[in-house]
Amino acid sequence: MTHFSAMSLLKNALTGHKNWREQWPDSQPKAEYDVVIVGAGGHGLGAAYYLAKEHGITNVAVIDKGWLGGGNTGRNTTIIRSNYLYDESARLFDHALDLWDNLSQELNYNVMYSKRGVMMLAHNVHDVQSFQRHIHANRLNGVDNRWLTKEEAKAFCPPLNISPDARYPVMGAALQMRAGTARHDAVAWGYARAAAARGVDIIQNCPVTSIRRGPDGAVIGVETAKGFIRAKKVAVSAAGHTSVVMDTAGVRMPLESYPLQALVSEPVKPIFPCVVMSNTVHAYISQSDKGELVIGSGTDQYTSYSQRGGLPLIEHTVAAICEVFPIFTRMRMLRKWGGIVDVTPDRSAILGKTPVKGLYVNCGWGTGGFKATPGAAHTLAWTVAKDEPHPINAPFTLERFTTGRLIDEAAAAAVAH
Amino acid sequence: MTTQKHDFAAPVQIEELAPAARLSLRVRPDHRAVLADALGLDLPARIGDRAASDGREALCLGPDEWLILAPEAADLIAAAAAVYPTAPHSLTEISDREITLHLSGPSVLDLLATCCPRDVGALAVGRGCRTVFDSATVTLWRDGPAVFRMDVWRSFLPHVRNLMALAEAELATGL
Amino acid sequence: MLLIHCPYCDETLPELEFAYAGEAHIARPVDPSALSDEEWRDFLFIRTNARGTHFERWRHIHGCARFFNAARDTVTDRFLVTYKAGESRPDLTVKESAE
Amino acid sequence: MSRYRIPGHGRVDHGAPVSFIFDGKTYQGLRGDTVASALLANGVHLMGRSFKYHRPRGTVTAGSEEPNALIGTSRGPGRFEPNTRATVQELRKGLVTESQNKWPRLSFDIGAINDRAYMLFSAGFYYKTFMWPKSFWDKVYEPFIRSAAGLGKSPTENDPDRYAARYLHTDLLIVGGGPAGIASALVAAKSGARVVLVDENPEMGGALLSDPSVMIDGAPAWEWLDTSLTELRAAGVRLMTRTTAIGYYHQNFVGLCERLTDHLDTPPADAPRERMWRVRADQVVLAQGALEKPLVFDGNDRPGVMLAGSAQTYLNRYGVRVGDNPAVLTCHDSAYHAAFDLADAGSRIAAIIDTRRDVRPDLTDAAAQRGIRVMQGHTATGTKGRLRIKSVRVNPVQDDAVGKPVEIACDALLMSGGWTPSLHLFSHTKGSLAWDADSNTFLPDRRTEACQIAGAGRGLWGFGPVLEDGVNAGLAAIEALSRSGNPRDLPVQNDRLGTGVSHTELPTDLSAGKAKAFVDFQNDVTAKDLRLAVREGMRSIEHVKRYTTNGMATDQGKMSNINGLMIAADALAKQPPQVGLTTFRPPYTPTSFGAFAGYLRGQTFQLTRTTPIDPWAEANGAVFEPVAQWRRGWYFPKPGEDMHAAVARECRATRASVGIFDASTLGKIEVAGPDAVEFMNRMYTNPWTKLAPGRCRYGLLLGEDGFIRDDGVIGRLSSDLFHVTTTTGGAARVLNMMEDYLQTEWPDLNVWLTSTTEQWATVALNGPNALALLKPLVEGVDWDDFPHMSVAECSVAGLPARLFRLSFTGEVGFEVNVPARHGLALWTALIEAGKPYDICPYGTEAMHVLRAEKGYIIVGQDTDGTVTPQDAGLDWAIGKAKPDFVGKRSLSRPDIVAKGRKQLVGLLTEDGSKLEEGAQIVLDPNQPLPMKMVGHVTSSYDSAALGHPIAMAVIEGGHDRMGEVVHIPMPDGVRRARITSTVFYDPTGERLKA
Repeated sequence: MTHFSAMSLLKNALTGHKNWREQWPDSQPKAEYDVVIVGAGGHGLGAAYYLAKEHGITNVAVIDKGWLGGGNTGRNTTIIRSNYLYDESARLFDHALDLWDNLSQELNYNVMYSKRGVMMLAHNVHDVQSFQRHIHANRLNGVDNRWLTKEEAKAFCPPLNISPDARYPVMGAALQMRAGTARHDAVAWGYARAAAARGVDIIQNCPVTSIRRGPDGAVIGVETAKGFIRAKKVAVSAAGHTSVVMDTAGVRMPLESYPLQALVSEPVKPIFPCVVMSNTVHAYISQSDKGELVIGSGTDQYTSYSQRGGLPLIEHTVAAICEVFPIFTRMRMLRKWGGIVDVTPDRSAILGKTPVKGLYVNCGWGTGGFKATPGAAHTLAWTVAKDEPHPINAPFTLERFTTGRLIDEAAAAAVAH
Repeated sequence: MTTQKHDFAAPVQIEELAPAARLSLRVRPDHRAVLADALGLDLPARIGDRAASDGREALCLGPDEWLILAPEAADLIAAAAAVYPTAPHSLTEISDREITLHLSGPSVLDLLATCCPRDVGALAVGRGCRTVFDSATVTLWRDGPAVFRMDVWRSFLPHVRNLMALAEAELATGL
Repeated sequence: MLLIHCPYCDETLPELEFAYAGEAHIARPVDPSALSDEEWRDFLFIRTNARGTHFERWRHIHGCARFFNAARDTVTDRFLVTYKAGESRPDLTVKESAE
Repeated sequence: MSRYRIPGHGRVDHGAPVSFIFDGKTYQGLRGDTVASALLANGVHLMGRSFKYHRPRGTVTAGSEEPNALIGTSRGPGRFEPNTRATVQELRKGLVTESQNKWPRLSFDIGAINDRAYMLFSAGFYYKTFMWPKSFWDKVYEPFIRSAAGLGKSPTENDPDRYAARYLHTDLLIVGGGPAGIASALVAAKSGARVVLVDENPEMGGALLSDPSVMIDGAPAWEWLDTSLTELRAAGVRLMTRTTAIGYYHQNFVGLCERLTDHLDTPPADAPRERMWRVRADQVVLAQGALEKPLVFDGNDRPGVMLAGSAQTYLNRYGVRVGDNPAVLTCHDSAYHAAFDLADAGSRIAAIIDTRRDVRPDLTDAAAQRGIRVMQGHTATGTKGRLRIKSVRVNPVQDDAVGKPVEIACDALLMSGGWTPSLHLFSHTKGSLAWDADSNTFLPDRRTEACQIAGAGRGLWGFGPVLEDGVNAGLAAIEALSRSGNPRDLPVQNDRLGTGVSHTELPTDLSAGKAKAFVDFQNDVTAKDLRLAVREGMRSIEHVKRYTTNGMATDQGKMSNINGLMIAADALAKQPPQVGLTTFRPPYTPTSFGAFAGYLRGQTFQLTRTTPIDPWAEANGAVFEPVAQWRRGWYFPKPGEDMHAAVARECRATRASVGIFDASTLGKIEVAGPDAVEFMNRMYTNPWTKLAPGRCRYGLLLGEDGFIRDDGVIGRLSSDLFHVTTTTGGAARVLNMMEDYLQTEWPDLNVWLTSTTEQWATVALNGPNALALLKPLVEGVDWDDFPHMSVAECSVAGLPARLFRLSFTGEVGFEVNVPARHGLALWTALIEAGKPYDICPYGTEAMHVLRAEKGYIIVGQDTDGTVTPQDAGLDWAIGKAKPDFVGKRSLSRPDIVAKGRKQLVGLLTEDGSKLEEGAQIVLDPNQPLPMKMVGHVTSSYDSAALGHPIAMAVIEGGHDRMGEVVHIPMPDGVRRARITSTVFYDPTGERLKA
């Protein structure tokens, strides 16, 4: 693996960039692996990387039906934060945040993790109560998150409209300063390159058609478009398609897949210094390094795998942005796209073991999967390697839907992830 | 009730009508005839169809739901109560739940097309429907090619009127 | 925006008049107390989440207000058929839409 | 007269000069000009700077696909927009424009040093560096990258303009008003179908506007165009210009953005700037034509280098010659016609450089007649000129061997790399494309929607074939509408048919590594960037695109996608379809946020519901708070009072005498029918069978998961009739939930639900004097049989009423429901009658305090969707004998019956200080972070009645910890609080019995 640095860039520049090598090979499947990971998004590639790096398990394949990073990893609005209410969530997302902090250096790939601060707007008394509850809980969990008056919020994000006459006046905001954004593609590519360098096979354009189990019920491998691949362990990390894959192993999941849309504006010079989320009006916005305003929408009402989504939702999302940031009505939408998000009944992830021996799952992130990428990948690798829960992912079991021990952030705070 | 002055130059005229008795009738189809007799009013079976007789009007809104307008409610309620034992039903007065707008003028379909996603033009004269105007559920009665009544839940009315005011101004510009 | 045929109004109308109401044909158990925790979980939470033909419920919330059933292809979002609440799952072997 | 304008030529109005400003300088143009055509008429080619290298750029195209000529446009305060395409913006009086992404000025831009160091800024360079030292990313590197990027400046003022929206239902929507679209419309209109024809340009005609030389149906092109449009208007076809089909959604739902005022000198007041049309069409014809491809060679981005077809457009449509001696570089016949038209208009064509050895003799002859030198089998290997092209470097190519170069002087270079069918909308539908090896283009294949594709969009070339195809598409569409139509013959004379070949980079004798051969002009993506991406392992076009940003500029890849694909495929030694095509995504061209927002702005952004009593509250100085969709009176401050003082006074007055409260927002549902009681037993946790008519009961509603969803007092008016009240926010949700169970689980029940929330206005009276105040106003109530928790139909203040005796304050209380139209009358009557008792209107905040003093919960504040009845201390509300009710089964799940669940309790601080709502509770305040939290404060108020603050909280095992002390660590120190009952005031309920 060529080490990336300003030096290597300069050196290659002088030789016309002819000597760069491929960042990961286009592998063909071997007959057998210790671990097969289904889904080559940030989560799956990351898990492979940590299996190799921290557990010495390098006979690993990451298999994807399309191109790596082509799913939600490359389709989300790249918001990263950890100011969640419940201890379980706060620990998981804060663990991810710690990993984000060094990810560029760790992977020798600049994922452009930008600690611009994520500000969540309170528009009514209920929001204020709920955010205060978050802030207090975060403080005692050692997670940074503080209350801003509406004037402080305006100072932090000048385009913000704090007029009391607004339909949803801003009453204040919760700010997590450590939070921010990262370059989504770079996360997938960085993990892919680092994993491949440690011997992991990345097999693209190879749909997994089913998971096969042996007579004792344990996993023995996966059927794919390129034939059967034997595996001692299989970890499914296929986002919106997880329930389809798990079904082939006879595991029915508490998941539903919904279309989620996002859009960007034409690029402009720096105008928007942070990330702002308003769950009351459903507006999520930041500005990319390229200058585009990156705007997230809510999910459409019906389940779907079409990656399309409808116009009315986009109209409401853009209207919400214009309501909170009226200076943007003359900005133009450049591009709108859709992803498929898998949602659990309590809107928290399922991360770890399954009833099937040798089968592991990482799913149910809803609209909040990107921010968890390193944390989910890191703890999943642990669980796969040791066949036991990591203290941080232990609460995120399938069993909780039987026992009733849900981790319902949304119900608890009406806060979308 | 504020009633807007007629302006026959305007592309649309919007008036609030004075309140009349309005009732929601819910009854199983097999008891429909009994109630029709009791109320002295035909109850059409097809959703969207209307019937009228001596000042009373009925609009079928659902398989077991009729909206009934009348000069006053009391004797309708009494008449229905009389057949309740044989034809159980629910007849609820909702005279004050909605306020009715009278919409007319050459551009009335354009006005409705600003916020009604369904093809209102396809609603035949003499029929009606429950639909949505922006985010407000409304009941539309088409009384003529360019004449509608719209029942709007009381608290939604200011929002509906605000939107209609924007549309009126826009239509007046001819753009 | 989808176009949805309401089996009660017998009209094909814009999605904005309707509200999605989750997977269809998940009947509430007659005697929930007789169910094991696992069976109750399945009723509460386990969903088919079909990729392809999905049986689901909609409500004509801004219309006749009826709940009804639909079979929709979740890959194309196209409705294959809609039918009244209480009617049993139609046979779609002919209609089954390929991806 | 502008030097490059040809008097009388084109479709502009030569009698109507329009002046405008570009970068501070005033220019003259004509009515009908775009900013680009007017600047070109003045000899100005330099219009912008590129994204990364800040290279000087001129206009490449004459349409909405323009990647380079992006300008800021403005019309007074609040009316500035960046990144406007100069090729689209029509001139209007007083239009002020400016170039972008340059400093200090367009002709001398410091940022252009990036261009010198371009070897460093190779594809994906930023992934490889800026990592050390770590802290520099946020502080130094990222700010640098950001300020360098971004093209234009964002608006900074609120936009005074309006935006509109309209639904449109039609039989046939035709997208594209060129020959194919018009031909479709002509045949479809005859069938009587409702037809809508849209085009993004200010006038219909498409390619006909750029190429008037053909004869159609015996008439000159423009004459045929006029008569055809007249015919369409007469047939009732809706012709929409300046209207872009931005997106093609499910089931022929198409979004159109109509630009209404940006071209007007002075728009009418109230006129919306843009309107979003939401079209539902039974059939759609896509006739979007084709886009010309640039050629990829060193220096192909120099101002003056533009597409040949665009030069032809500037000439024929705007009467503008783009140069005095342009050279032409092509691999397609079409460019010859551009050359001929310009030559005939007085330009001296420096040369036609054709990469092909063999060219149709009729073309070379026609060139010879005009004295134009044709260099067949030649390539271009470079251009010169700092801010405008001065010469092009041309070499012969013999079997891939590039020969000696010659310099050819020119002041413009017109290039044509062939044509690409415009299939953006088609791919929005996920319709599949098939690669056509002969034409080296993708053509439409499998359709997913009810649509036809016509004309150049199907790879056809020449007006004859395109018109015929348009006719056929129109016929196919009306047939699909089960209407009948007749074919129409539209013969074309002197048609300009043509073919061509296609290239990756043009062959060159210079080191490819040094060449700046641009593929994506705006994003400065060169051919070698694409090859580098492939070398680094990017094998799918999606990866290549994302790694290089090719096709991600504001032209959405219209100029660059196909060239990028061809080069990537070449680098991978694959066929283009194996490498794939990046999906086109809506909108077709960048579309203003305002157009999407439409009417949903300001006060019409989302509805605000108000009660019949709201006008009184407004007039009496209420401060309001938004609750769900409603606005409610929060408190009623007297002059000089702050919130705290007002709320304390309202609470005191209510407990001392009587308070009045607008409760109209409470949800109300009439549950009627013989099975009403059975239905209530199944829905609510409580038992209802024994509730006598005329009595009320507190009802608790769970979700099937066992958690509290809603609550409210429910009155039984008769054996078959219940008056259910819900929370303000829960009204719609509860009714929907009830209908769901009734319609789909228990259709056998004879019971019906009707929302009466807005039928009734509800006024609450509470306080020791409430009864005394009310009694004289009430008729039809037997007071001897009207205890607490009773309901009666009666009259109050002469109004028909439903009177509830209940209390949410612990005082004697009533809720008077009257028909909504009388709500205000009732309120004022009670205020009047209450004067002797110093009646005090109170708002939602006082209501919260008063109920908290009694330990009554607010669903959504003291519960949060994870709280069971036991957790909330509401076991008493559960009908233990009932076999089942919604949510019952979930209450016996392992974790729900487990010890240590968070339970609702009261809290009193030891130092008498007020706790913060949301404050977290711990048992050991001295533990390190992260602390083990056992609960949080759900409600906290200063209690005027008790003289000290009170709080409610959920605490693990709280019900077994009565009297224990817990700790609340706050930033400024730890509070100690003792766990108490939630009932702080009048625990025995004496006051209710009054």
